[in-house]
Amino acid sequence: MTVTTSLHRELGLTDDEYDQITARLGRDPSYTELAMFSVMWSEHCSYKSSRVHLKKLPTEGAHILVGPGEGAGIIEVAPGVAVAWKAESHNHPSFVEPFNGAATGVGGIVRDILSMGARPIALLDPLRFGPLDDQRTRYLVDGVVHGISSYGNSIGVPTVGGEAVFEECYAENNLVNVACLGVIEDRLMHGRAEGPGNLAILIGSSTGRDGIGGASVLASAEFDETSSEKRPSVQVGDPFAEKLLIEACLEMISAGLVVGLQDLGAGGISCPTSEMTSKAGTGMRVDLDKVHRREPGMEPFEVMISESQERMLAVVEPGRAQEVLALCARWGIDANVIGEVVASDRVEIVSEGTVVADVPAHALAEEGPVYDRPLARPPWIDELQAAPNGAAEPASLDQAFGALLSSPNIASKRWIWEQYDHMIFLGTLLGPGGDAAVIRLPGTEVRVAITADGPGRYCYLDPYEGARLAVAEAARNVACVGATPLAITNCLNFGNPEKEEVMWQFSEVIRGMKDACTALGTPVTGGNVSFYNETKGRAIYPTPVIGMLGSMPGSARVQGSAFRAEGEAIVLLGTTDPSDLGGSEFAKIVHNTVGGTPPHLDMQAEKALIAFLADANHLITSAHDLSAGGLAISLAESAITGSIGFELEDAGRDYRALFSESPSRAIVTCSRADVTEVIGAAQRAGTVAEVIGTVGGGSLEFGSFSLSLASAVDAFEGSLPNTLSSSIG
Amino acid sequence: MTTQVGIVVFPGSNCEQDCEKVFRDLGAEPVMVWHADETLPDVDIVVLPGGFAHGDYLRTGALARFSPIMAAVQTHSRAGGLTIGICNGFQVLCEAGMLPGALRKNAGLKFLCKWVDLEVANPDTPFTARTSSGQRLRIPINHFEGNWYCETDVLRELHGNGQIVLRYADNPNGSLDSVAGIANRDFTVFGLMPHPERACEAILGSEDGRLILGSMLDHVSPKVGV
Amino acid sequence: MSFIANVNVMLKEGIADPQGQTIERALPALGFSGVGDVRVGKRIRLAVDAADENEARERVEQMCERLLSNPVIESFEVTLES
Amino acid sequence: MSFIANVNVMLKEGIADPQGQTIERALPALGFSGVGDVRVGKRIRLAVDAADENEARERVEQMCERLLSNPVIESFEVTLES
Ligand SMILES: Nc1ncnc2c1ncn2[C@@H]1O[C@H](COP(=O)(O)OP(=O)(O)O)[C@@H](O)[C@H]1O
Ligand SMILES: [Mg+2]
Repeated sequence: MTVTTSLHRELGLTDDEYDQITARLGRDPSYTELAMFSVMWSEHCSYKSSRVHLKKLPTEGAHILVGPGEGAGIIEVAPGVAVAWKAESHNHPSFVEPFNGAATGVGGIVRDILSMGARPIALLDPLRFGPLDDQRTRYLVDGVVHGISSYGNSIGVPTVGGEAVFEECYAENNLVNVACLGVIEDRLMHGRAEGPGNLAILIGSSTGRDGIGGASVLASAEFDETSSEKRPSVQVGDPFAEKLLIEACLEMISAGLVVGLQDLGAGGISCPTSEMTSKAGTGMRVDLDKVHRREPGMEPFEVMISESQERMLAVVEPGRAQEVLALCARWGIDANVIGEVVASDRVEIVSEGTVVADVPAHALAEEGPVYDRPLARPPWIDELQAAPNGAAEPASLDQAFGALLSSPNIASKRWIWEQYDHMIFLGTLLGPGGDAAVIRLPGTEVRVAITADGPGRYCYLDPYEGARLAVAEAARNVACVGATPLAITNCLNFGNPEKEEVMWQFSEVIRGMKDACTALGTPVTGGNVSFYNETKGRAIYPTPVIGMLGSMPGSARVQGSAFRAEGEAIVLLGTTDPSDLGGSEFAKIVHNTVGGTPPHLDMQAEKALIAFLADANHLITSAHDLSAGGLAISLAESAITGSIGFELEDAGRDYRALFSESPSRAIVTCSRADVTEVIGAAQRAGTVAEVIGTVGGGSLEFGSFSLSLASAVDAFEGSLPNTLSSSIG
Repeated sequence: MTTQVGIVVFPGSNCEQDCEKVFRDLGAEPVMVWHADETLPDVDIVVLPGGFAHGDYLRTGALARFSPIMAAVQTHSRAGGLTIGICNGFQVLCEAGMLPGALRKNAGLKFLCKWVDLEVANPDTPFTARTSSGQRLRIPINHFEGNWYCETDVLRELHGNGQIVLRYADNPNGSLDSVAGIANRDFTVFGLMPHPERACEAILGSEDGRLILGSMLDHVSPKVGV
Repeated sequence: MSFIANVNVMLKEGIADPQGQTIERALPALGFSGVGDVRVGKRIRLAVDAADENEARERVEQMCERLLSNPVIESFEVTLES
Repeated sequence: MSFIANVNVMLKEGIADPQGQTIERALPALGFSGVGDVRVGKRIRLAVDAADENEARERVEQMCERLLSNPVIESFEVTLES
């Protein structure tokens, strides 16, 4: 079949990319081949706009066993104990169909982890939506949370934390990012099709027309009125099939039956058949008739790019194939030998006896276009940074405080995380509601901490500084609970990369992430880029979400953020710059202002604080970092979660000192007897420490104003339920 | 000879490893039992763990109760062996008719994973012997369908027989009469929505779950599980 | 021969239906007044082999009693397509 | 005057129905043979005020589009009882 030039455009390929394909093949591509190229060369699969920048990130470290490029990064968190850590985005599908979009997002990242031979044991779900006063937004929030809940709970992987941010720029482009932690149970797997003669076995759900051009097309073109036409490509998740897939794959891995394993995500069968062979320098012959299908009359190209969920491709020695098929049968999931690894370097697709595609694996998987897209610092940045930062004194301090405490970005996210099983595996030593989650790896005493942070507003004002602040806050959160920051994964959510200012934001974020990760010794082990988060020309804030992983000595005390005991001293660590209000929650909520420059980060101060938290771990009884809302909000959160009040000593504290968001700060508590030791530890670490108050009583006594604990709880806990319980599940 | 605990694994079960760990910590010897088996190994206690058997598709427990192993579980309890169904296991037991009533969607139409306080309504059972009447237990729930219901006359009968074993102190899901856990008439079968296995370690927030699982171990062999 | 059966499974009269109530409460806000008695149940469609319509209906009704509905809280009705 | 409407909401053709498929796969092992094409959807019953049947139908169809069904993945059919 010859291909009309208009067709490749419909498939999202440029004329130039089409010419590269013909050049690479030495002929016009067949329909099936063109479809395969269109998904494999899509932004989503090929990272064609981001590659040149991602290359700059630090990826090496003594404890990094596998860096970017595989299903997930692998980090050694204790001698002989390795975990998989990876984040994914499912932004566009979740906007089209929130429940299934979010559910299949969880399914996808879990299969990434599984493809490394790791058992998925924890999820984080960083979410971003528009303001909650909009009915459609409330519908999206409810659907997304319900989708994550029903999928994650059913497959038995706890969701132990995340983020929920509400800001105008996400109204038409919500962000649904999901990070997953896994633990290697028996042996590390690789997505490589080694050994000609080995068989390719497709495991899991049947292949249907649904999801054709799903993520790969949806996630690679800007939204517009025509998005509705893409709706049929919505995926319906099947958590039950995923659960069986997890157990069956882990069992066949530990039995040593698998040579190579990869998940099927965006790109469908085209992806593992080309990537696994390309990595191994082999080829594969695939008999499409062996792919079991959900509907009759599917075209070969449909089978090749269908993104039907809950499928994995395993490469198996011929002698072990029967065992694999029997094992899958016992778990009640379908498995079929669909192909064979061959010595050539080509992916050959046969359908009903005829070859419908014959393409060099490398061309599909590795030789996609790479764009060093033009970038330019937009002129509006200067005006924005010169604009007022919203630091003016509020008419009423306690009203300003109350407004902050109940603002959706700060208020308790309990309404969300109580819908998630966050306890299964009996390893959640610290769950949602604190600075980071602490997970005890199953069957061990090894503990890791995970958290996610992505201050989009800071990045909008200054993408370089914002990215540094994101990494620093994530590291700080992990340090607060008693862990040492080890490595990050990320989700980089941006607008249209074909726009110079978006590419500039992207390159600045990469630069900031690189500098911060290098300084903190936390390499990037992988991640995900989501472009085209833009509707009708309006892009989201540049939003890099940083997923930080930390390891924890078994001897270390797991520190919650809750105040514990009457009479304990509250110690503030770090330096407060009262002018650090640009992009703050105070400026946004009280003055509805987003302008100026974000707080400046002194990396030495950050490292000093992190060192102190490790050093003083046995001296302190709680720790909570200062972030959105500053000192006032962190004090309130620790009081509310601890169900006990506090009193500040210096009554005359300036409002800016209460709401400033200067980084590298935390509040810790300790017994009065230990105060001098704590101050000493701070000095040794090189950070400033000051006793600012005392835990106790039934009210929040700021000196300049006060509030009963009960009404603080109402404002903090009541906010989300009151707005969201109206919506329909 | 240590107490043998058979943990039934349905496709979609997901709390079986947690139950295995906890019963081992309590000094018992857990064995996994595949749902498709037709016979139970020689066990003193049968556990139907939490999870989403068959994906909870159609109705929670609706498909699982037809699993071949369920006949053997019936025989085991008729012979006086103890059976506990936790969360999804409770739902299976109700669907199988081994316990009265049915579990509906939570009144709030939301999945709920949270710590709750329970009140012991009947301490004189093999499942609560370590507790006292009215004692408060702190144990987490984790379900979407925990809203237990039965007809009025059945409820009256259950009260009369002391088959209502655990009640919620503050009803989280609309459950009739705040019922959190019930037993069959001869107290060999016990079903509850809360997860005692999640409350067996101080570092996880509570050890009250040991009072329930330990009571069962005491009952079958007084030596272990202390 | 094969028959298509449609099964409606509803909560019994008198058993509270939170799903229905939620919809009922949401409708006015969307501009739909004068709507009441909302009940939400399941609709199951399946193909069943049987010698004739009577046998088909019998088989499906058995399935409803044993599997598709829970008699404690649900009632069902079966219709066959010809 | 008030009308009783029954609404059937089913997944669109081509949209996967994992629930239906899982039930179908499980049936033989559970002792139910010769059953296929299982699809599971919603059945909604409600009372609606309207001047006449046409208006009643119109209003219910609007409700389906706005709230009762998810047009992205589901289709619906409305029948009125007289
Ligand atoms: N979408 C979510 N899912 C689960 N937990 C969440 C979600 N959003 C927020 N949380 C939890 O609420 C707490 C507060 O979140 P956040 O304010 O982002 O913490 P921080 O400011 O320390 O990064 C954290 O423990 C976080 O894990
Ligand atoms: Mg924090």
